[in-house]
Amino acid sequence: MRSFVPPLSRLLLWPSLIIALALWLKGGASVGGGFPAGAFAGLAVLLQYVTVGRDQARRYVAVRYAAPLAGVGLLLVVGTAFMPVLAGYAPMSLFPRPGQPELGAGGLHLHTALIFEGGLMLIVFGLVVTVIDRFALRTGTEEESGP
Amino acid sequence: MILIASLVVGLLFACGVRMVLERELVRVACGTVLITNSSVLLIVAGSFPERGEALSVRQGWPVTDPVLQSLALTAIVIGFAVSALLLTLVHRTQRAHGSLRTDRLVEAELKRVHAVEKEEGH
Amino acid sequence: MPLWGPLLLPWVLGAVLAFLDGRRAWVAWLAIVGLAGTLLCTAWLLPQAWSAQAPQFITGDWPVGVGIRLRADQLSIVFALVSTAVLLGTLVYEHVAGGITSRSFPALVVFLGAGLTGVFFTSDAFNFYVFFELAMTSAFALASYGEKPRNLRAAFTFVVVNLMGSTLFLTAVVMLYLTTGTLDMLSIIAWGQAGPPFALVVPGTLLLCAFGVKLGFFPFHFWAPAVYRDAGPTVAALLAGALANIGSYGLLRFGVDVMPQVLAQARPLLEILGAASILYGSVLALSRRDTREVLAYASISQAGLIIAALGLNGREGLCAAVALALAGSVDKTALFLAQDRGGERARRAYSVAAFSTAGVPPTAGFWSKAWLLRAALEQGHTPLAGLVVLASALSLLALFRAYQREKWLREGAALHRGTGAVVYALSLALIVVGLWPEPLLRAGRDAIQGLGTLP
Amino acid sequence: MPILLPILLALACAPLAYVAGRWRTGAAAWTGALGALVALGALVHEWTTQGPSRLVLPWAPTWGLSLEFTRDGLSGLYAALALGVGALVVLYSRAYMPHHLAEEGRPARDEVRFQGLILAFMAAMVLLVTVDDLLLLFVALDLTTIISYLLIGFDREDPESRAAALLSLVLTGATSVVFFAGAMTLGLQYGTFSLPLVIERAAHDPASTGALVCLAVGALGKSAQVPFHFWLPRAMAAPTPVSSYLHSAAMVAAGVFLLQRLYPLFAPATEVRDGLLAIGFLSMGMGSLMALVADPFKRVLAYSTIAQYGYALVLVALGSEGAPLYVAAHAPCKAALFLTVGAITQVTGKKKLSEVSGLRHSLPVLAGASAIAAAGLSAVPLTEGFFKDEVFFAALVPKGPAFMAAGLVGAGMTLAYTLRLWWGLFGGPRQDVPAAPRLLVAPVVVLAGLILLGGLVPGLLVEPARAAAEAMRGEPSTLELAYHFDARPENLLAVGAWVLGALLFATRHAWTPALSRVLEAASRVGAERGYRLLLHQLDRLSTWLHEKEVRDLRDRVASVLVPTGLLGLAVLGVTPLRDRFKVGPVGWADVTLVMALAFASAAALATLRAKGHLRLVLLISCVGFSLAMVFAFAAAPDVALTSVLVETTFTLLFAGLLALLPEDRLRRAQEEAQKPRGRDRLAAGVAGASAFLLSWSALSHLHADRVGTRTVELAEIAHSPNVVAAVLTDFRGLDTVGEMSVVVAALLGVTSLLGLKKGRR
Repeated sequence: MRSFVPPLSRLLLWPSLIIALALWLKGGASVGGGFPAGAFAGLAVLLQYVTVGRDQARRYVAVRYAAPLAGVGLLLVVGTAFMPVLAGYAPMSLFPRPGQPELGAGGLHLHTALIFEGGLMLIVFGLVVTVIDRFALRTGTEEESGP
Repeated sequence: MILIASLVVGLLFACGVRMVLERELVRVACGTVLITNSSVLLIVAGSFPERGEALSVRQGWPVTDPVLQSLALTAIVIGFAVSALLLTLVHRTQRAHGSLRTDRLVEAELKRVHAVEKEEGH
Repeated sequence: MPLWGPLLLPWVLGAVLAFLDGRRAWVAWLAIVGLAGTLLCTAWLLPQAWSAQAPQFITGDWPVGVGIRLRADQLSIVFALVSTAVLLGTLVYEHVAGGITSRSFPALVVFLGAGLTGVFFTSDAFNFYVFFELAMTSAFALASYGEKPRNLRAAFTFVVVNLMGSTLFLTAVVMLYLTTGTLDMLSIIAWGQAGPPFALVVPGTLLLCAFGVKLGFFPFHFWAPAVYRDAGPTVAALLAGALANIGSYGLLRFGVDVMPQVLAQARPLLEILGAASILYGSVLALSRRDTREVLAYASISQAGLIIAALGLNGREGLCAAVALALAGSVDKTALFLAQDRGGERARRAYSVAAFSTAGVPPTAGFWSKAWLLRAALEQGHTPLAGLVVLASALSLLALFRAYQREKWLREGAALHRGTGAVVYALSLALIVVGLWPEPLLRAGRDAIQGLGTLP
Repeated sequence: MPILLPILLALACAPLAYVAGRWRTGAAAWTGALGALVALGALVHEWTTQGPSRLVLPWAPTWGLSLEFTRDGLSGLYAALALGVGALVVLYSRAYMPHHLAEEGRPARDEVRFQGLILAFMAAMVLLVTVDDLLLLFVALDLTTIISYLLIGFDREDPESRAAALLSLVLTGATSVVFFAGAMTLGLQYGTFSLPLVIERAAHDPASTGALVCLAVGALGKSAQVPFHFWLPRAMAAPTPVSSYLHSAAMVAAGVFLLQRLYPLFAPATEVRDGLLAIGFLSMGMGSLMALVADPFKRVLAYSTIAQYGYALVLVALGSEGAPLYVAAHAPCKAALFLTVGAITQVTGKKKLSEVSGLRHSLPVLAGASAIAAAGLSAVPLTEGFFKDEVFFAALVPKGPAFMAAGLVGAGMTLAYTLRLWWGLFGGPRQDVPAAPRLLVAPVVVLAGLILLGGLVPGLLVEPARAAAEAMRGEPSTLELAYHFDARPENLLAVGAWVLGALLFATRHAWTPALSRVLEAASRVGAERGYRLLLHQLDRLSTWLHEKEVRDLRDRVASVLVPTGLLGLAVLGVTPLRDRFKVGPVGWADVTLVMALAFASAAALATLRAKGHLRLVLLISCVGFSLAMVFAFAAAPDVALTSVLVETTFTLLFAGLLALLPEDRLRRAQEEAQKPRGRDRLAAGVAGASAFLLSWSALSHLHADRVGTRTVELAEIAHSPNVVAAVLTDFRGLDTVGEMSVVVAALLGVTSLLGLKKGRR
């Protein structure tokens, strides 16, 4: 039984991440957004932890540096929110402003909200993965040393 | 509908409170989750009467209040973050005290208080 | 200085600090410098807040109600100043007292600062909740600082009880939105003036209870003694000195500004709760052996004074509430920090702050209590005046009983130069304000001026 | 501006002495004394050249407060006393403290701190007597309280002196807060705190009795009058210079000074003055009787002080113009006697009358000087003390024979206990002791010289006494001080008092044991006993309450939720609102919603019965998923999606936590947790009922036109077809930034709680 679960889960990782990306990019137009995207990506990593264990899961850079990623996300979010003040806009002004022409085509529009949502995604991903990672670490040590 | 929704809010809240009042750390954490759930339900229940399309809105059609939805989302996320913190705290607390029971916490607390009083008494 | 300055600075700083190891000295100094910068930025806003038009902006320049309005009137500014100063002092203390032992301590303190500043600046009920949660969550994470079993115990109690408070607050905000259709405080004020008189009573009650938990007055205070006793001294100072300000500010903002009609109906209740907390806190402080427990009960009695002041008719009582909250914040920080150590310096700082808490001149606390006494007498409310006198006498007794315990004579863990400087600075501030009360009196009077539509 | 000069000089003394003390320990006392004398010189110079004046400086305009100082007879007299005696006491402490500190095992450098405190006290006293504003009076009064606390508790290793300090702090502090309440009432009544204005307005509109009683209580507490007197004997645990300064010329004088300063307010209130009169006589009698039997010297003097300020209180209550003079004449005598007993304690190491005798042989100069001081205290002619009794009798004579008799007995007892003290120290069988250091004796000699000078040239006293009386009563004074050799009632009373005193002294062995027994019995019902009983009961109440107080986490939570619930229910009950509760229609379209809600409720109810932890967690997630379904059916797809994801993550996290927890601990907790208490159920019921009714009420009154509709209109302009996304990222983006910071803060908390470092607990 065990033999095919780990490779399968590894196979599943990338599609899940792509779905997460899609959730992120589509957030402005339909259901989705940064938060579900981050949580989804986090779940995908969680699956790795469950099936292949902590050491294997930590092969991915994004997993090892999940907590700093959350920090980057917060900087992105705060930056998007407050950068416009440098140009004299009110905080939380997103671009293009109302009335300005939109860039992009089809379902995808370029909008600073995307950066904002990206930050959200990173933060949520960071939280989920870090908590899992720490729990997994504890489970490992607990067995060795006991309470 | 109003009655039903508020009944469920009250019920969830009561169950949550009942769990928080258990003397065991895990159940206390579960209770807070239920309580958070009840308040999110209350938020969304505010838009039950006029619920309608949320996406591709057309003017004049019934609309689920988007502000309420965003409030609910924010509340969920905050609740999630705080609960994650609470869970780790449960873990650390039970390790430090060697027990999952809240009365053990109280006992440890009292022991310390008595120690301080004895020390000051001399 | 634009309004977003004092908000942005700690926010960005917190995000940056989250990456860094707070146990390193330079990281701690970075946090300290950042908080000091926040303090300066806030102080820079003073003249604007005192001008005819309080500085404000709406996020994204959206119409009122759609965007979030941030606004800094006098009340916001004075609370932000005092809270940031208290945070700064505590952070410096913890750093120079022997080094920060947790990686995330500076970042969390800075986040707490960002949350508090946001709470004080926002003019949107739900945004208030978000910032409130930011401050609370940072405090939750801070509460276990030290990570001894007793710290963890305190943190657990603190988190669970305050989660209830947060839920109550969230519920109240949502009910406000459902009832008034807006989250913008100024719009709610307008709605309240036109709407039916009892419509906002329910959210008002919930808010009172939610802030009651934060401020810790009877009967919502039962968590406070255990948490203040078992959390680390610095954390206790943060919780009692800075975080409790949310409670008093929230009561002032929502009670006086947003829902004056509800406050008017709640007055008798506030009086009763205030009297009960004053008596309860003062009496229980008497027999406690642990200095921090004494301080915890003393702060319950202080909280009682604040809401008793809110319960008084007329503006003088509200001014007194502001002054009590501001002076009490510095008092408690100084007390919690000073009682941590023994030796001469700690004794001096403690005694100054204790005199201030008991309302003995020349300290800031005296003026705040004097104001309450004045308001009570002006309203012909003699029982409250008697209660204030009684509370002063009892807290004098309790605080100085603690002061005289043997522990203080031990010279071992004396305050050294650095920590001494922090507590000295706090007590010096108390004395300077005591000798020249004009800033406190102005702050108290003007902070109330723009609020609500009271007669 | 020159009015400030003596004050500033007095204020500068303490810092100067401290600086000097840093340089050389011994220099502090000399610098301080010099500073005090210079201040005294400045005061006398200004008084003689310029006469009364006032000074007003801006202070706190918000409250209409200004710093107001006055230079009048009262302030001049009391400031001179404080400065003069202060200078002598500081010098005395130069000789006294090194020995004392060595005995206490403390570093010699602490002497500087002591002298600094004494000088600070002096400055506070000068401030108190010169300010002319009710609030400032209180500020200065409490300054003296604070410094006296530090001074009385100076020997902080000694539990007795700490207890004494606390007692005096609480008693004088509490009474001064009462004084403040009175001052505040007056300030509000007259719309100002400025004393001249208050007095002027009080002439038309007398002050309320309550306010006056409050003011009087503050003064009585300070002056150690019945029933607040008992702090003073206890305060004798302080080093002797403290007693000789605070408890003769400074702190206890402050109370009577206040009454004199505020006399115009009291003048029309005869009931209050009658009460003060009674208290004065009572203190007089009580203090004298106790002084007759007390054994430790300092206690004799302490009781004597209570009695003597009883006289002063009687004089104030009678409105006598001799009141300021009485205090001024008494202070040097009492200070000199205190200094004497301090010197004796230092030389002999003894503290009780029964342990010493016959010291006149070894300490002749001290014996002589203190004899003069004792004579002054007991009003023997040729000392200034004579006049204090003369004005006292003069005030009593018009009131009739009963008052005269009381005065006679009081004065007689004064003589008796003074004789007893002096004779106990210096008379009787010879004891040989080493000579006292000169600096210990010199201040006594100086004071004795002054006492004699006042007695020999009474003209010197007349001017200041008149000026002070004028300032007190607001009318010109006709006070005369001279020796009259005729049979006027004052003289007869004085002679009678001497005879009585001599008789009492001669027969002392006969009545002392009986009197001490009686007094001991009386002390069981006295004020001190009452105070202790009150404190004890308060302590018991406090302990009892603390034992009853909730300490369990459960009760801490319940104590938040139950009052909130009850309050909520009560609010619903009392506020009338039309159509508070609406049931709301349920259509066919709602069936799915209702079903999902029913699922959620069922799962929530089932959690209460769940035994295993895993089952519990699954049920909780069931609740979450059912709610997600509700959100989906309620046309809130974003919320539903997020909710599903959060629930999933959460369930897994919970499962992870359960995996972390030791098996046996979980099982044990599980077995023990299944014993719900009745009140927990009740609490949950109240909270739930309240949550239900409150949400029902809120949901029944939805505002039709919420901001949400505006956002729908604006979403198009905001380039975001998904309105919820627009609200989250754009309109209310700041909320989202805050929310994300919450997440990061929680993350920081998690990382610090579950650090990566191995082996850390």
